[in-house]
Amino acid sequence: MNQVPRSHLVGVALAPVALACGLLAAGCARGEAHAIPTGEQLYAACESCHGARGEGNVELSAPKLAGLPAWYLTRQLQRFKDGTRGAHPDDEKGLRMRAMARQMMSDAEVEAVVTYVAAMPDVDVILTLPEPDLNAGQADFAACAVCHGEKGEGNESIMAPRIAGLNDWYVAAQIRKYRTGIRGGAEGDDVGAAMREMANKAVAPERINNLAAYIQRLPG
Amino acid sequence: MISWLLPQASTFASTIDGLVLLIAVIVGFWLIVAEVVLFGFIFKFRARDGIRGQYVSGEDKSQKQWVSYPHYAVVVFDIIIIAAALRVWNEVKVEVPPADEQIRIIAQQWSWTFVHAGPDGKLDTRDDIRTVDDMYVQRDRVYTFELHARDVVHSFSVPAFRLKQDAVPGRAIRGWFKPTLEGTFDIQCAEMCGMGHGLMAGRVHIGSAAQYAAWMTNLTKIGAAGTAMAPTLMADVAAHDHAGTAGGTR
Amino acid sequence: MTTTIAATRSVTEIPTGRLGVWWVLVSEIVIFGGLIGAYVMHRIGHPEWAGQAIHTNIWAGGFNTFVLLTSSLSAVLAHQAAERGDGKRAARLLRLTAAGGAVFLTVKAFEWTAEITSGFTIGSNLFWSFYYTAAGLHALHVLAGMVILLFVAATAAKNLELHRVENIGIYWHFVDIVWIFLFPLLYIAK
Amino acid sequence: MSDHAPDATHASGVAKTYARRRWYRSRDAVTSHTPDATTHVPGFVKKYLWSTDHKTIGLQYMLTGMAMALIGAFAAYVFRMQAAFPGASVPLFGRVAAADYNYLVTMHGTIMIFWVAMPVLLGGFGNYLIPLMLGCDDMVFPRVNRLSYQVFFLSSVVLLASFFVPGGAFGGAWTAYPPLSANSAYSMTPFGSTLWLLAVALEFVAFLLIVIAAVLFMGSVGPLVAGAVMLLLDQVVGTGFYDPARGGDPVLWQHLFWFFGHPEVYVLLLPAMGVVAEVMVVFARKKLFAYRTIVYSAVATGIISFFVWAHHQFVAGIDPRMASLFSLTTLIISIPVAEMFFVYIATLYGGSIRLTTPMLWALAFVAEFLIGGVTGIFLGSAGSDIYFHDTYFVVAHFHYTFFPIAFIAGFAGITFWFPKMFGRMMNETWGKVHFWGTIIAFNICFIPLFITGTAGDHRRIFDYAMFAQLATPEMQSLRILATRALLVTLAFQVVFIANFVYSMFRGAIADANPWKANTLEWLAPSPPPHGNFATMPVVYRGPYEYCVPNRAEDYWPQHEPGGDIAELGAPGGRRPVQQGI
Repeated sequence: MNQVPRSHLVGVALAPVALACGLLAAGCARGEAHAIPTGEQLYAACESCHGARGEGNVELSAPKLAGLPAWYLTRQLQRFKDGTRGAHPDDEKGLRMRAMARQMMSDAEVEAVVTYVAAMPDVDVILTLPEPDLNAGQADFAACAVCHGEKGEGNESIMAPRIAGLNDWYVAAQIRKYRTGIRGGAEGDDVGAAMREMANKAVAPERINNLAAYIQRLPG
Repeated sequence: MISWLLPQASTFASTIDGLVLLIAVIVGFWLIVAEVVLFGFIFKFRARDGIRGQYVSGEDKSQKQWVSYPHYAVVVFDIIIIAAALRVWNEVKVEVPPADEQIRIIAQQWSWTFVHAGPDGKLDTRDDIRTVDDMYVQRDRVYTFELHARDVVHSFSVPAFRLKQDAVPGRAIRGWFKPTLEGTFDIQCAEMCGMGHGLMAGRVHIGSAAQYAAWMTNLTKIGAAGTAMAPTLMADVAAHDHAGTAGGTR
Repeated sequence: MTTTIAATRSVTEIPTGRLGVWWVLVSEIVIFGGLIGAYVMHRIGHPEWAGQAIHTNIWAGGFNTFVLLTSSLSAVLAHQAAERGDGKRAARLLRLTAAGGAVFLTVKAFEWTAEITSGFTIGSNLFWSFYYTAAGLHALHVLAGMVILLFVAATAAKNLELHRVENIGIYWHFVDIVWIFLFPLLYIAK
Repeated sequence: MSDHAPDATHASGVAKTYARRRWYRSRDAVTSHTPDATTHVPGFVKKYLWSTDHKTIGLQYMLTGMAMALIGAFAAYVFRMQAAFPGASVPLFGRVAAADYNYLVTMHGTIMIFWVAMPVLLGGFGNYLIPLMLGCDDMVFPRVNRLSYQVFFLSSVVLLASFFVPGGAFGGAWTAYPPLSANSAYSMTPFGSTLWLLAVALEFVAFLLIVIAAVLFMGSVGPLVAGAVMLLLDQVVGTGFYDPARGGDPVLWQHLFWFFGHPEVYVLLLPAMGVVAEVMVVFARKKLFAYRTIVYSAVATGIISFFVWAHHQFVAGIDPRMASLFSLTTLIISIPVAEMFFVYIATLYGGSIRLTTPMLWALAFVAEFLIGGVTGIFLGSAGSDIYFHDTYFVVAHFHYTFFPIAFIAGFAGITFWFPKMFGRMMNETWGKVHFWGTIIAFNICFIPLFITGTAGDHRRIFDYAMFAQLATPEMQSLRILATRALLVTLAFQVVFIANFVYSMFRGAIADANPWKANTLEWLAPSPPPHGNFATMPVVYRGPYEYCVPNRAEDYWPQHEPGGDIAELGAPGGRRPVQQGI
């Protein structure tokens, strides 16, 4: 059979060789210099649940992240990783987040993704708890305001995060988890222990939803 | 063969390794024979000038025997392998020896919860010790386990034990193992269970009787808050943990 | 489409149209077989479903069985008429068959409305899931069969394509037979 | 089904059947078969959207399959890069999150089996070659055949669309075990999992419509279609067929899936073995050894394949005593399959082997599939499967079966029938470059995976950093080796694509029978016109009469009139079978 002209064959031959070299080089480079991806790239790991704008997803029990301060996000990610948070056998949702937090492999990666999330503009979330009594919520909030501020704006110096505008269902679930020790009950979690005490004192179980609904409506 | 790559940490690890070696020897031998014949033929009967192919229909007995005899060999070796495989299967999965200790394993997205029976050796009592992702067992004791899944299908796999069992929601699946080696080994989830499947890591810690007792004492101390929780509070959390997702989760 | 390449050829001497219908039916049998098999396995494992099955309307189901069987008879008669080359009569009988299907679906609609308003929906229990899935899939086949029946009747009335009368008849008998399996399994077995 | 075209014509045998029926319209009487491509050239739309020519449809299936293979290969490239270099940003993709990894492995599996192996082997070769080899002018239901491709194309579009929906593509593995696949709170892909299921269901419908798809496929896929309906209702309506909390059973799906899934392997293996047999006899210039044995073995394989499915579920929580039974049937199926391979090797005996590109692929199929076959014994034996289940050993095992089935046999077929399909030869030199590059790199890619699997590496693990015993540098270097070999394998496919495209337009002109083969497709012109043959061929002897003694030519086409083989003094001169395949 006829042979194809040589000049064409050289071109045909060079293409895969070049591609192979390129891909191999890419592979080798990755093997050695392990550059830290950008926060945006890292956030791909969070996006499936917490949403592209950090708006959260109630169906997956993923709270909104937008509007949370960097120090708090860093602290929580690290606590999920080391088992201070989300490692209680009864914390079904926390156990999911615990595995997810492992995707941020190094402190540098945690920092990068937190910087990205902290820069997200706050978003409004829909209310999920039915018919709350906001006056009762406001009354109970007085105890919270001591640390978290009148408008729920938070206070970094005493490790009180901004809570204004958080999802109502999330706040309610967290208060319940604090009360039972599912959150804040781990050994050596001082801030958590303090919060447990407050959660037990500040609000009666049947009034938790009111408080949570009130907190979600805070301007921050 | 596998023991070169991974320690044998349970009684049936060496049994399974032995079966694998047996199969490897049998099929390895036949694979090599087949490949050698194949490549031999390709070389011997390569096209050469002036030599024409032979006309062999392969329908006559005298010709067919060349595939029939290897074929009988396949049958014989299949029987040997099946016999060995089922013997091992029975030992590991069918015949459960009397238990020294009990443990409950609960899989969920994407963590393992282990319920250790505690000092009284019985499950579902107040001294049960629950841990997440870390399982503590004692060397040379027969453990029977009860495997549950909270949400989707998971698979409890301890390569060092050569043990694997799927956890199916709605079923309590029983099995056993007897650790023979002290140390810490990986627990993996071996069934795709969603986003965090690759991150669903656990560890099994095997210790001597003294070590085990020390672990249990320590765990009881630090875990007291979590495990001694009042049942009403528990129900409250469970109900509201889902209530938060009301309308979302079916 | 103006191709002159053969569309009918068969070593089995069966006209390809009929061959095609049988091919469809065999695929349908394994699909319904899988569904019914799964249902029977579950049913054996859940004797308590009998308590759900008493809420089905046996009279409506029985009447529907009667209607379907009757419509199959008119499909057979239509085939006979087509054999004789009487397209007009075949078309009439096919329309009658389709009417039987319509009665079947109407009864089914009332039956389901009653059941759903009494709170037995597709999600309420696995028995009802099977009930609505299997009967619903069957009803879709009835509906599709009716459309094809009317289409075939329209051409048959002009004395064209009379071989199709037999083919749609075969399909209609199949739909009938599936129902004969579903009726006792879903309604009668207590 | 109203496939009866008003303008259809038919062959004489059928005409007789219809002649007995008076109502049959007279204008359907016998007309002669005239290839009409010579008389008019259809426009683009007519040719590619509505053509009922089995060759056009076959090529469309094949090219779609090849395009989907590129997507499947890209997925493999991305997740292998992640496995080798976890956390790194993969060129052309970016950083691979856990969810990305899952949907990539899911899509790789789904695409390669349902959108590559099936369309290329069944839709492509089956469609293109079977009418030609049987000496027919087209498939039996040309318009249904056309519809099947349209449905298949739609299914591909649906599948690809699922990449772009909110939540992303489905990531619950190609086996889609519920409750993970049934409930979006677990899978976190509310739209992806439904689109995935829809696409797969459409794909099944497409293949149910191609009448050539084996009875094997039809018998096995039905229950899965029923299962898919139930899964769809679970996803969309909220029924609980697979939800244990409401009386359902997740294992039911596993039974339905594997009842289909395992016969599926043989649905694909048998056409691949057919392609290899056709290529081998031509280039060994040799009659197929013990033809009947192959036929019986193939039938036996098909039947037994319905009784082995639960070997995928040894550790899935089924009754352990059932495992013994399925272990037995699984090893039994190795008997006919081994027999077929012995026969293939025996066929080479006494041949005159020409190592052309298609022949290299065919021989490689035998050599590589043997490895896939024997490693299957480890998995079919219940005792050792406890350890190997869901490890990379399984991955390596089925790639040693499916790569030969879908790609090695596929390349054998494409390089062999290319002159028939396009009327031009492919370049042999570059064909061999492609062959050696692919085969060597393929082995270097998967042998390390046998080792990592034996050391306990589980499948679908996004990052081994969590597992102390797997995160060792030795294991990682094996993973990196496999990934680099994969890159080389992929790079060499560029040679094939270039050779394919170049030869299509500029290759040497091929005559009707460039390989001097016996079967009927080589009688038709290259490429054959719509309608295939000028006159319908008459078959005089079996397809494998090569090197018949006392005959000048070393081949003897089936359609060539001539004496009895026994008269020519062939040893054991049994009368050959008087039919095609």
